[in-house]
Amino acid sequence: MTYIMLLLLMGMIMGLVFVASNPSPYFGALGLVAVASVGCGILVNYGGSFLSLVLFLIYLGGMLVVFAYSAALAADPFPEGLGNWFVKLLVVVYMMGITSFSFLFSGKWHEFSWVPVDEISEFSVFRGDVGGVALMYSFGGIFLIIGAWVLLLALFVVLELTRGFNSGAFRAI
Amino acid sequence: MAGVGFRRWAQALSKGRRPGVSALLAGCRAASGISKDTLPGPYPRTPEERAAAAKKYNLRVEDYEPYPDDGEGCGDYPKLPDISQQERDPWYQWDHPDLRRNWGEPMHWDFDMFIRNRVDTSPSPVPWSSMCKQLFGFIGFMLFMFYVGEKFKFYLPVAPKQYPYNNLYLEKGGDPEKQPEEVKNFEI
Amino acid sequence: MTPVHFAFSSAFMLSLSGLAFYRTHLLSAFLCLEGMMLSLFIAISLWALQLDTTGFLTSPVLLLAFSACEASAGLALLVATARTHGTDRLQNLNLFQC
Amino acid sequence: MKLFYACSASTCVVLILLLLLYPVILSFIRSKSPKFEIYYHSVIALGLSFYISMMLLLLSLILPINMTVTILPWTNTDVFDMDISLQFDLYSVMFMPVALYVTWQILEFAYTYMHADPQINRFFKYLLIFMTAMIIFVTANNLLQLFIGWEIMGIMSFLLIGWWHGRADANIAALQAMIYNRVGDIGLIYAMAWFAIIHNSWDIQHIFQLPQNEKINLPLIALIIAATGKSAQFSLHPWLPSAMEGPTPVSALLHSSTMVVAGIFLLVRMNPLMEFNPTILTICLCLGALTTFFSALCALTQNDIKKIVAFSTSSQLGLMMVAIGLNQPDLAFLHICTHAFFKALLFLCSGSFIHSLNGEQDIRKMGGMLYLMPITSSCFTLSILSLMGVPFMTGFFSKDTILEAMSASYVNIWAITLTLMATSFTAVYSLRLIFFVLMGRPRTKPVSTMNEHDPYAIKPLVRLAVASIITGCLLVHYMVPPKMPVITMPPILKLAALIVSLIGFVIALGLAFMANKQLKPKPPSGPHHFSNMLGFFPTIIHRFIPKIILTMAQKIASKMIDQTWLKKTGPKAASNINKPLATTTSNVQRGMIKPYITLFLLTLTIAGILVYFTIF
Amino acid sequence: MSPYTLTIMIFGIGLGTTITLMSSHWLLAWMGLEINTLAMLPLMSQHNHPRAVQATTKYFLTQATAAAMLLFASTTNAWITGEWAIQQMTSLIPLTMITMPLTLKIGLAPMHSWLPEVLQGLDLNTGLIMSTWQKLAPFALLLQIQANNPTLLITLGLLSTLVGGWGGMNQTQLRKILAYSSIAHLGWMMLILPFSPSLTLITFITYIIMTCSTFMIFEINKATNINMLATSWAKAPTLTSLTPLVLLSLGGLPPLTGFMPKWLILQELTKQELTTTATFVAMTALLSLYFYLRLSYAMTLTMAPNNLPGTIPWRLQFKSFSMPLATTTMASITLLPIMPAMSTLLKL
Repeated sequence: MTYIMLLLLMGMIMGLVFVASNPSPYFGALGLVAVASVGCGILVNYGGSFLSLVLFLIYLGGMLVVFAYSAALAADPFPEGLGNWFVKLLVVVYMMGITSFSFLFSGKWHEFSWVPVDEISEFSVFRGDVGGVALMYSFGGIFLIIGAWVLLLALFVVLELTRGFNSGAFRAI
Repeated sequence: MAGVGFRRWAQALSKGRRPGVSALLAGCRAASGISKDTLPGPYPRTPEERAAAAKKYNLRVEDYEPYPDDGEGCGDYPKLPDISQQERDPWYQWDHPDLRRNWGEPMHWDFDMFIRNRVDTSPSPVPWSSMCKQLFGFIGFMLFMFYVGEKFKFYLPVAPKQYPYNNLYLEKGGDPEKQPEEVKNFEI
Repeated sequence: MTPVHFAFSSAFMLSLSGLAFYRTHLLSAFLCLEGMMLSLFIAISLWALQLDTTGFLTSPVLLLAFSACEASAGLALLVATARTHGTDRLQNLNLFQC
Repeated sequence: MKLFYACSASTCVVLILLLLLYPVILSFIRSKSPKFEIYYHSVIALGLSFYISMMLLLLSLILPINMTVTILPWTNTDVFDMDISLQFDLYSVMFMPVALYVTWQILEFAYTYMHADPQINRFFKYLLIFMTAMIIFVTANNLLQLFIGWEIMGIMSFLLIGWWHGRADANIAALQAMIYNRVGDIGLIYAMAWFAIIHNSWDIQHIFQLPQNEKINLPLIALIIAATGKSAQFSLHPWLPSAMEGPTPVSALLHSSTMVVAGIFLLVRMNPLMEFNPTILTICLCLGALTTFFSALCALTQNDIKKIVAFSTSSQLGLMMVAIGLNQPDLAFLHICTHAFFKALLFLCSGSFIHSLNGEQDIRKMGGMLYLMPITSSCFTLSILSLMGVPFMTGFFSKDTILEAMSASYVNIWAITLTLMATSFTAVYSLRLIFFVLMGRPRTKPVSTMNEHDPYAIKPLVRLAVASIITGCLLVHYMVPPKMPVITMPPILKLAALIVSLIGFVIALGLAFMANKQLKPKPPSGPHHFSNMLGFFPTIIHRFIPKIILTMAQKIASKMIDQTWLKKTGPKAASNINKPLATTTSNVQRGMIKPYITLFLLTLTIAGILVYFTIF
Repeated sequence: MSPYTLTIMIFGIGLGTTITLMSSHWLLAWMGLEINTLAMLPLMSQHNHPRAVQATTKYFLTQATAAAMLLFASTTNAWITGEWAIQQMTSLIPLTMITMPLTLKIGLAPMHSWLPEVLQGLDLNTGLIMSTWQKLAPFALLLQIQANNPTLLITLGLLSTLVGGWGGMNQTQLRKILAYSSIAHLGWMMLILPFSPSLTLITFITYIIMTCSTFMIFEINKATNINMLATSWAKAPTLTSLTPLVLLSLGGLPPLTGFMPKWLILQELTKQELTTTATFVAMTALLSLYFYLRLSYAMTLTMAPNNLPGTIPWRLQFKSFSMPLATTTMASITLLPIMPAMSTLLKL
């Protein structure tokens, strides 16, 4: 368990190192996909399987499709992946930075172990996260409204931003 | 400097051309300080430069003498004699009677110092050193005499001195047996 | 500092520095932003899960919603930028030097 | 009874002030007034004020009380109270009628003298404002009040000397008066500051009651400097003869009878402070003696009639200063009062002569006035006799008393010698005046426009002449001397003043007759130059000091400090420092997004590191 | 932009700020900020020209980064102390971390660099919202954080006043100048924040009033750079004579309103025995004063060469609603006398 968890955490960090070290958007999106899936694994390990499902669905199913589409929009004729020396350099630099910081902040990590807490499963059919998220529909009504509203707002925002192609555009898509 | 300003003014007025007015305005602008085009030029070294500078300041070449080139920033400004306006002829028809000067006449570098209610350099009937000697001699003599007078003060008694104890009868060697005559002193 | 804490902190800071230091494409910047939001999502979920405050578990979902909004707005801006500037390269966004 | 006195006295003063200011205010209200309106109002106002002040005088003779009346508080702070308060003692109560009387006569006379002036209304307004200031000054019981009066007098003097401001000489004279008086003002301000700091009060009576210490010499010397400036004592005297550039009524009023005595009056007021201070008294004595001698010396060879009279004024002021130095302020004050009458008369008569001779001021070009203007000449003679101290004229009572007090005191022998010499000089130049102006044949230009038909010109002279004869006697009898006068003295001392005057008179008579003889012409000698050029004092001082100051101003203040250092450290430095920084700041803005977040991250890192290391 | 969308967006801006203002929980505060930013974007790019879009992008990036950082800091705080409430921040590192994004959001030096450029891309109305209303939410959060680090805030404040002064000196663009003036003012607020939050609030209120009037004046004159100000005498003569006063009030000259906060701040700093800081910051106010004076000079003391039709506009009626302008202008000139009342009210 501990090893898997550590591996997953490492994987998250590595993935973000890759995203941060400025590859082309294609590879960046790929890195983000990797991080998202690693994140799902972390959440599952922690006992948040529903949240992990949500994350997986939204990130992989929803957003990354859009991102991939956008990456196609902003296509790079010569995509820079890990093969590029600059990206490699940045990866090395970031890795070194992370390592040094881990020395600074680490303390007794070798004694650490993870146990999924999961106390509620004793009393409940659902895992705790399912019940918790479901609270949004009862006690968190206001949050629900705000969330819904902000999604609506985002719709308008997007429309408003991408409308008006006939005014001041260099190129029309 | 204001001298150049005056000249510009005079030129502008005499010619009555339009650029003259703008030159006049440029002269007015210099009120806050010396503007660039009215600054004195560099110190003249060759005779030609001297002649040019003299012409620039409306002077004859033989009258023109710049300030010594000691880095005080006077440049080619002419060193005019230190003569105050009191000395100038009050009856001459000056262009500017208050200042007793003519248009286009170069200004003294310390012009402010020699206007009529400041330093007067006009000659006096008695030479300066003699004046100083006499005045300070007089004051010194007076002070000395006051000092002397303070040492030896003036006093004229109007009555004989009076002493206590019956005019110091005993102390002056009077006869202690005899009763001295009563002396009445003023109470002080 | 626990390993999880360290992991999501460094993940966040990595994304931030990725956003800050060298960017060619606007889209990469948005990707980094997404990376930041992802690490935040994980952080908040793990906090709630670790402390077993199940009531707090709504917040990661809300966060996800908001980050989705943000991402969509960002992509819309990307589109708008591509329209007005012809490209999404960040070097082109330099109209305000004076 | 006291309350009654206080009320009536302050009412009188307020009435006088209101009356004097009434014509001034009138001219503010009415935009255009007829030409002589202010004049009529002024004369009436002055006359009424004189009678009111006489009432006050009578009141104080009935009830001889020294009183301080606080009218209303001015500023009351925790540490420093100041009230508007008036002082009614012998000095103020007696000086007011004298000054008002003299002013009244001079104003009436000024009508003849100034009637051609287009700004005559303003002239009278100035005179009235001056008189108001004088009343404020005389009655003040508060140093600030006193200072206000003092300053207004100074300003009015400036304005009136420069009355004919089209003439450069008048302007220069006005400037001189202003500058010399400012030196004196610095003294007064210093003294005020000292009293405010040390004694915490500006109330004069209060200051007197406080314990004195050694340091009191400082403010007293400052007061002497103030008096020196205002009363034209030696070293600050040159403005007084120059002030004769003003119109003659101004000279008569301000520069002989009233304003110039303000300095002496200040010392008289402050006398309780210096009563037991021999150093200060000696300084006063020596200063006075030097002034009286020097001025008399200068008067000997002058040819301008007004200059002679001006120097005689200066000389008499020196004599008053001597009286202060003798610790006899009452005698000084008596001399102030008597001097006002005969000196005003002297000026008015000379003004009359000058006016009649079309502005001729040189006594060598006068002569024979006795036949041409008999009344004026008689008044002139009377005033000169009074000035010389001829027995039982007005001047005698004060001048002779001062000299007696002097010779009976234990004082500086040289001061006495100088004063006696000055007294004989007085006789000399007085005789010179009479001889050249009144006697002999007329040396004027043939056009003679003079007449004595104008009552406005004659009446004031006659009134002042009467006053010059009788007031001395009156004043001496009504003034109760608080200080012990000299009772007995040997005849030689009693007659000393008369004797020296007589000697001077006789010598001068001989010399004057010699002037008519055709002797071998000789170039003027050194002493003649010394006397004629006012001891070279104005020449040297007025050239030397401005030259030094202006050279230093040019070289140090303007060239070195302003144009070089201040410019370098001020504007130039500011722009030099800020320009690169401003450039850098705006150069950060390249229009790129990267710096925004990079700067943010950097700041965050630095702050985080700093905080981290301060915690751990 | 259609009025309906405009309504929704303005409602969104208002809602976002309101949520932030009323929240005591970091997450809710963050949500408010996000809504606010999102709703602001269409307003900014409503003209669709490249500059507007670019400004929008820049604004979005900085604000999103700041919001993420804010949430990250509060999450860290929660991981360390288990506390989400805004007013219960105690741990120092999260405090520092949370101050930074907030200062980035309001545009304090050295995180200021987005503000002038973003403002330059907007029209004056949006710019007005940007430099007043948009600062409100982060500012409220800053005010609510207890136990601020004084050294950090003073450093940031001093830097901001300096940068605000120096940056504005070199500018001819009015919106950039106003951005720098905003930076300098915020510097003053940060300077006094650790000692007297009520004073910060006073400063903020006066800043808003003065900035409103300035923006509206420029809007009426349709002026976006200094040269365009020179023709304002032909457009609104009365306003032309009032504008220098408003500008000098921004500069903090007595007896105008702008003097009040500066006066109180200097006094408070002196009371805290920070005389050196007070002197320094007073000196830096001179830098800002320089460009305000330059604006006043260009506006009132110079006269642009004008052809005859150019002198007409003052005859035409203003279509704009001038009540807010009149109110704020008067308030930014004459409010100094009510200073005691204001300070008393805010200290209650």
